Amino acid sequence: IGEIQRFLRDDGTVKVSRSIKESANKIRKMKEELSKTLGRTPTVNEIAEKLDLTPEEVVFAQEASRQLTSIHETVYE
Amino acid sequence: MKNKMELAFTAVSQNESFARVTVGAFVAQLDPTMDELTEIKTVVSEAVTNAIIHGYNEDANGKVYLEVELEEDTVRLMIRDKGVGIHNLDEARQPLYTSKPELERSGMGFTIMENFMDEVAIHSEPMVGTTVTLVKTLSKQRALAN
Amino acid sequence: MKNKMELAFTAVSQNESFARVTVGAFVAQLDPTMDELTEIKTVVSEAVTNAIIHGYNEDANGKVYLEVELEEDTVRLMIRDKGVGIHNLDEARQPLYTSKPELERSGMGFTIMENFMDEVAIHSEPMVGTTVTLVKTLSKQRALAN
Ligand SMILES: Nc1ncnc2c1ncn2[C@@H]1O[C@H](COP(=O)(O)OP(=O)(O)O)[C@@H](O)[C@H]1O
Ligand SMILES: Nc1ncnc2c1ncn2[C@@H]1O[C@H](COP(=O)(O)OP(=O)(O)O)[C@@H](O)[C@H]1O
Ligand SMILES: [Mg+2]
Ligand SMILES: [Mg+2]
Repeated sequence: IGEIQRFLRDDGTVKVSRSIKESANKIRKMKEELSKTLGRTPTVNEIAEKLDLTPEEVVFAQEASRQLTSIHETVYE
Repeated sequence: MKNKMELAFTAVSQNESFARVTVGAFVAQLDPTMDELTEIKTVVSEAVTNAIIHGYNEDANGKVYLEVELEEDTVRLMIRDKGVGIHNLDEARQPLYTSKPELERSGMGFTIMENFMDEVAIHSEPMVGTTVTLVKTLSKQRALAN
Repeated sequence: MKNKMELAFTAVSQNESFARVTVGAFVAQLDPTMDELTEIKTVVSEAVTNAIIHGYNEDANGKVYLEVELEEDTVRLMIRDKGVGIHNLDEARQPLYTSKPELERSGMGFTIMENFMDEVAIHSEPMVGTTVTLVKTLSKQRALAN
């Protein structure tokens, strides 16, 4: 757990892991919001445009965050 | 326009996630829905994991080969290994069949591929390797909605 | 442990973003800082754009080849094309030199590579192609912070 805290600590040398978590949260929220307003699952571009990311970056952030979550779960198991 | 990429990587399980991102990022050019993207990443996981765990028995000297072709709204995926191959393909494709129950494999890999993709073709030769070809045409939901 | 990937893709500019993310996702396995990741993605853009625009003159029949090797904290990148090649390498590496001023190229591609990477090697042969090899060792800031 100490490892994870160090991992996420804000000390100027921001690791990818931290910034990715923020993007992934925004993507998840935007997906929910757009699903409601559109009445269907949004496309990758629709989310990318709203968040000012490239569609490729949306894919990366989502996947990287999924991996971090599984590291997190392993630690807390 | 047709767009194509070919990828080869070391057969280690940490590359499963890398393969998901790579295929996902390439397919993103066709603007799939987030659900279609998840389906495609899921079948990539299943096929790549099969290549690493079954094809190469987790020997990191192996290489996994992946090809993706985009044409109009169709995604064509090919996942190949030069591993042990599959002796009985009919048996392997059965839901719940696994040759490695000790690894807590679910035996659902091929079934998941068949559910999420429009076409699934498997070619395999013992001691030569296995090639899985998967095709999916995207729904164009957005175009219809406009 | 050593981990390696090889990628080939159609020489079209829409694949530049794909190449950035693919290399980024692979290198992310070493847990770089955001700055290091941005630097690596930037040099990938520069080298891939050069291959497409200069090497192949934007002919989509061309293929761009990319290799990434990770070993301990070191990233080794190789970007290759089978395009027109570079006649005068010394001139090409000069800051601000560009053979395509009409495209509003900045002429800073090689200079950016030299600034962001520890090693830059360019091999080129007219009508055979160009290979750029880039090496960077990550800072291990995390290890130092502990
Ligand atoms: N690439 C492969 N190389 C060799 N055998 C394979 C390969 N892919 C699948 N198989 C065989 O097919 C079986 C079924 O695969 P799958 O449906 O993915 O289930 P699981 O991976 O959970 O065993 C595997 O248990 C294995 O025997
Ligand atoms: N892959 C390549 N194939 C052929 N020529 C190249 C290649 N990469 C670079 N060059 C040559 O080197 C010059 C300098 O490249 P660079 O510093 O990236 O500037 P720019 O791309 O803005 O012109 C280019 O203008 C071109 O003449
Ligand atoms: Mg399986
Ligand atoms: Mg350039």
